[in-house]
Amino acid sequence: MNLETDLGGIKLADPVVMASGTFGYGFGYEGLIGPGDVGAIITKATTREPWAGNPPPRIAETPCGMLNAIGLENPGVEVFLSEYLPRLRKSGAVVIVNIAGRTFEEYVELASMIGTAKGVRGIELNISCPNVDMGGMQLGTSPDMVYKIVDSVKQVTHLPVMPKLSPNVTDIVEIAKAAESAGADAISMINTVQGMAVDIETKRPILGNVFGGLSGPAIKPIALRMVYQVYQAVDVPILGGGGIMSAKDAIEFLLVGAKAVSVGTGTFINPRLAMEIKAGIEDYMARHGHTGLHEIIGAAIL
Amino acid sequence: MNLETDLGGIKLADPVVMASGTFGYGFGYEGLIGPGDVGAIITKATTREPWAGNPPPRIAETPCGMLNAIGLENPGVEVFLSEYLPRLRKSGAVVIVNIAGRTFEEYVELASMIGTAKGVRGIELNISCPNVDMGGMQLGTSPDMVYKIVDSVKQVTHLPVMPKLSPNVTDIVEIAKAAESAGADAISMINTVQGMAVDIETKRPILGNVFGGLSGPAIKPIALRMVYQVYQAVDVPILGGGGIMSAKDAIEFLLVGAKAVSVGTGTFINPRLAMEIKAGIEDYMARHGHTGLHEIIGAAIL
Amino acid sequence: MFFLENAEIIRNDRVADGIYELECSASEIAGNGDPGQFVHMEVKPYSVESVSPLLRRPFSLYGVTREQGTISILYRIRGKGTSILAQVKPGEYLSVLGPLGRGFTLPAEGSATLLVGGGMGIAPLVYLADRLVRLSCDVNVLYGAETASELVALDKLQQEGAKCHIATMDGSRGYKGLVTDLLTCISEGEPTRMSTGKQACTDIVYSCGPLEMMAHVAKFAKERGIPGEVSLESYMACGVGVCLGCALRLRNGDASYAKVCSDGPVFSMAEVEFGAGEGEVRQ
Amino acid sequence: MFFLENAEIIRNDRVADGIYELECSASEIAGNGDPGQFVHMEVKPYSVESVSPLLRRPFSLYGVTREQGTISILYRIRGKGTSILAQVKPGEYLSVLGPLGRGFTLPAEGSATLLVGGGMGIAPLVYLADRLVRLSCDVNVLYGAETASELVALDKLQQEGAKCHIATMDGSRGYKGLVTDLLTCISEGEPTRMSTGKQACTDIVYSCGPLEMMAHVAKFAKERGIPGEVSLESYMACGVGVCLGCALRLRNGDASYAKVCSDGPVFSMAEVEFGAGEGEVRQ
Ligand SMILES: Cc1cc2nc3c(=O)[nH]c(=O)nc-3n(C[C@H](O)[C@H](O)[C@H](O)COP(=O)(O)OP(=O)(O)OC[C@H]3O[C@@H](n4cnc5c(N)ncnc54)[C@H](O)[C@@H]3O)c2cc1C
Ligand SMILES: Cc1cc2nc3c(=O)[nH]c(=O)nc-3n(C[C@H](O)[C@H](O)[C@H](O)COP(=O)(O)OP(=O)(O)OC[C@H]3O[C@@H](n4cnc5c(N)ncnc54)[C@H](O)[C@@H]3O)c2cc1C
Ligand SMILES: Cc1cc2nc3c(=O)[nH]c(=O)nc-3n(C[C@H](O)[C@H](O)[C@H](O)COP(=O)(O)O)c2cc1C
Ligand SMILES: Cc1cc2nc3c(=O)[nH]c(=O)nc-3n(C[C@H](O)[C@H](O)[C@H](O)COP(=O)(O)O)c2cc1C
Ligand code: FES
Ligand code: FES
Repeated sequence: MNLETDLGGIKLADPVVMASGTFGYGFGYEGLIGPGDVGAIITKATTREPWAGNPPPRIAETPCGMLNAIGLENPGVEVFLSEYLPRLRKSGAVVIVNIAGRTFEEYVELASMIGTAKGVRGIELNISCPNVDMGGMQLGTSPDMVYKIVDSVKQVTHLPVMPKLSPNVTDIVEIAKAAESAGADAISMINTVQGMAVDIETKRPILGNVFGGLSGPAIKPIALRMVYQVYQAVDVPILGGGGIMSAKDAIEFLLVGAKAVSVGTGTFINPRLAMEIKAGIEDYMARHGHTGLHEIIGAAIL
Repeated sequence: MNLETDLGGIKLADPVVMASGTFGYGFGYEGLIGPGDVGAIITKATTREPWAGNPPPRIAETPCGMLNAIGLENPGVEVFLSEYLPRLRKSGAVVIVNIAGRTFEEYVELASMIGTAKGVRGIELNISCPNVDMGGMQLGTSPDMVYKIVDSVKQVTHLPVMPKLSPNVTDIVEIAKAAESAGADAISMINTVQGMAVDIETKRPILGNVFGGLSGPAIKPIALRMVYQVYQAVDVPILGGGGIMSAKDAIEFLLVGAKAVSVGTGTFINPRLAMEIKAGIEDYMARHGHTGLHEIIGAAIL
Repeated sequence: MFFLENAEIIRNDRVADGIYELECSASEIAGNGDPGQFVHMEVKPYSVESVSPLLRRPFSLYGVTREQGTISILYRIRGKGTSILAQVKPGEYLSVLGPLGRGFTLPAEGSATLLVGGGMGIAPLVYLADRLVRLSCDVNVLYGAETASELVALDKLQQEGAKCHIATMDGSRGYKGLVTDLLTCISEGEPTRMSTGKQACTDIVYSCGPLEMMAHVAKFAKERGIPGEVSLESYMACGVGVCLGCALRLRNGDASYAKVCSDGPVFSMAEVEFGAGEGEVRQ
Repeated sequence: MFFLENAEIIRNDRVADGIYELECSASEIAGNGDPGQFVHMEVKPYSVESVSPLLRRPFSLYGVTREQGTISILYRIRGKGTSILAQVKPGEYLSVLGPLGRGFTLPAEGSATLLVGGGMGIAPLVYLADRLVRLSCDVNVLYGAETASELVALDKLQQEGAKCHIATMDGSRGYKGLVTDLLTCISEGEPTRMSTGKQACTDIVYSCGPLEMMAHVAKFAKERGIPGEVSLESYMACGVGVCLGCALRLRNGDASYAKVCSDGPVFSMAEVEFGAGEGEVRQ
């Protein structure tokens, strides 16, 4: 059975990818699952300078979901390149680096710094984090800006560039098309859906940041719908995810057109989920008589 | 204890409202709960002519939520006025009529027909149903069109007019402001979030219509966030809902600024939910020493 | 008229691999439920508040004991809801809404009736058979299952006084093959000697089970001019007719749909469009 | 080094109103868990797949039996997760991730130690006391609860050989009032005769419980120059340091936050900013 797939030039031995921000820099679950055990790992968002992130509480559970308002806490690209990347490189993992910035210039600078680093196979452009004041959501919600940022980043790197789309938009297809026409090699979707939670006893929002990003099974129907829509509208490959908790969920994303799937929140509940999903996809393919992933990718599109 | 509230001229004895499409025309749960037992009832969407609705399956369960793609099946306004409204009128219930159309003209015609009918206390403009090809979602996602439709409807009726906003937009505040400036008396939010479900065995979308509207607890964090945002931006009262399954959920909506709350999917699980919510709000207010709803409405806004 | 009862679970026994019989006290439903009607059950663990699975699950009335105020259902584990339901213990409580829907039309006393059930589709027919026997009808049941151990309702049917004719796919009991093959045997006078030739001596046929099975039964009945009814399934949200989620396109319907929950779940065989893929299969 | 174990529940007993003690087999965690570390437990009913409640729940190690390979936790029902957990029956399985976090720093053999615990905060201190007694330390525990029946860990502490000093809010056992009032008694030589004057004869203080309580203990320790540690809480998603969800601003921290799950849950009292409202209260 062949589980190989390709995200716009990023070759994966299997289609299960660790989503940004939910697997740190690859070694947080050592002993249970490592970066070499999965199709690829997307690192926690890296910014030009260190970011402190949002005040706590940063997490709230919601029905079949969770809100997070981490606020892109990270030590900055220099620490990433000197401390985290070398170890990842040694592991032989397929590493995709998620980058975020407050300005175009930051994205461009980050992309060129990362493009020359050894051991990186692709760049995921986080243009959709809803938790940052500047850049962040505003950026990912306008087709023009998405075009501009993808285009600028493409000019400074030879690495495959994969913008990660925000679901908090009226028309996801329009955004995806803008990304494609700017030369995006693949599209990653979806990031979290903006939400909030309230504590009725304290009469206060639960999150320190008031708003946070909703992830987990609750958003799966929304993510599936958006992948379905975008698959019909663009030709570049899609990394699909949002609420994947089982092989069944992952297969749903493949069927609506994702060439690979991302597992985020699910890892918190079952650290070995990504590996179990890979095995579950194999079982499914065997049961249905498929030998290659292309036989199921997009098969449910009417 | 005073549970009275006011939705832009629609006076309610208590803030719990039955959401459109989930309580039929008020008498489906006879013996358990009737239209007079709640603050108000919003009837199933009524259109100018009868609509057949979408092909089945129309329902799919999702994690902590459900998708529906009813497609606004209804017998048309004439049947509504002659068969359903008289009985509702007799019950003494506060009746708000949800209307939907494919064109501006249909909305205007519906609003004027309903405005002259006895026993209707307000009109909810369904400009957000994601399941209809024309009108439907496209309409509710453009501020200009929202302005135009609210404005046109206001010109033909003296009844309070309450547009129901779609959450499937980049900027809900912009839409709410357009509605307010066009003279909306209140704002109802949120309608369902567009999603889909896939059957991996048949490799087909589950819903006959492919896409459907997600409702239930899964969407509560999204709905709360939107009510919070809109409350800060407009002065007209908000009917808030999406995923309310308990008094606690309802209170969360009040705390982020809703003047009344709508119960939809929750009724399917617990037909008497609306009445239990009313009692639960009373308990909460007693426990926190509140005597009027205004003391809690918007109290969690920072 | 239906009721919302907080029903205490009395028994919830595994009666075959993956098949359970649940009995609970629900006196109003027991006092009012007719064959073919169903209950819409909350499915949650430990009587603890839960929003997953979210919706109620519909199950046909399998048995009713009016004196004791109890009802029972027969169900097969299919997904998350029924998996959880199978773990519920006696003494716990579940909210039950019912009796819902339009049940079977009962024939005149003393009629000759034929009931054709496959798999879990036997459930409503068992309660129906009970009622038919009380109406002094002649009750012949064609009962199909994968294998003998899944013929879980057989004892109950026989106790009620129904004549049972068995088909199993693996031949472990009765005829080997489709239960609908027994129809032919019947019409050819073999092996059940219910009828001879094309003119079956049956006044009415009732059926519930996989769609293909019911389609076959409907064709059989139509060819012989026997009236019949089937019990259908559909995804359901409200179960009471307000959400329009359980839509079913009927054969001679106008542009509009029927509601399985309130116009059905029992429909006249003549009304149902079996080829259309509408309505769900109960296996 | 931590492990993911599918742990069989051995006991899950109600030990007071709303308070439970759960023991399960998890040999790797039992073999490696130190006092102050915690486990991150899946909470689901009937061992049936479930995504609600979604996240794991963190609980301190309350007891460990290395020989038998079992661990125990002590918990109070607070919300949905703990309500479901309280219903789990022996013989069922739950996935347990652990041991996680940084536990308490153990003192030199024979040290004089003071442990101050309130409510469920006693849990990690009970395991700590056990270890301290094995290190031949003098172990004094100030143990506070609402009422006598909630002093559920008292027997265990006494069996371990710790000297317990009790405070209950309703005076039903021991001193009537806040457990922190006992600190003053101690420093005044009454009633526990642990020390005389301002110089308490305690080498190190450990505390876990409501934030205000820990703040008070920290102030007490600081005034007397005694080193001390507290165990804190926070909402957690991953529990292992990858999600940055459990952020806590430390007193002398630079711009960045500490992670309660992996930099803690045990922190030096000197580091913690008690006024800041960060970290959750365990009551
Ligand atoms: C009127 C009626 C009477 C029924 N009577 C019986 C009975 O007596 N015994 C029995 O075993 N089953 C009966 N069913 C089917 C039963 O409702 C489903 O098997 C059950 O809801 C599956 O729930 P689940 O959570 O285990 O499955 P899920 O995990 O939800 O899904 C598994 C499959 O079950 C089906 N299903 C899920 N929800 C529904 C629903 N609300 N309505 C119909 N199908 C659904 C779908 O085809 C789905 O693919 C009846 C259904 C209806 C509509
Ligand atoms: C390191 C650590 C050790 C702990 N040890 C114990 C212990 O030994 N015994 C004990 O009874 N409790 C302990 N807790 C607290 C315990 O985790 C919460 O009481 C439990 O998660 C509540 O779950 P719930 O679903 O019942 O409550 P929910 O319905 O989720 O919420 C009820 C309240 O519990 C709190 N809470 C919910 N989730 C978490 C979470 N993930 N982390 C922290 N607080 C949360 C919130 O304040 C919330 O308001 C510990 C927490 C931490 C972080
Ligand atoms: C705690 C947490 C932190 C996250 N951090 C990032 C991030 O740094 N960059 C990013 O692009 N997405 C981030 N995400 C979004 C996830 O990568 C993923 O897109 C989203 O959670 C939806 O998938 P899921 O439902 O499988 O979690 C984060 C999500 C969570 C839950
Ligand atoms: C089955 C179903 C039918 C609905 N029909 C309508 C409708 O006709 N008009 C409308 O404005 N909203 C309709 N809605 C949306 C609800 O009124 C409500 O806005 C939405 O379901 C979110 O609330 P909830 O989570 O409480 O259900 C429908 C929802 C459901 C589930
Ligand atoms: S299930 Fe709601 S109308 Fe039938
Ligand atoms: S809970 Fe994830 S970093 Fe602490």
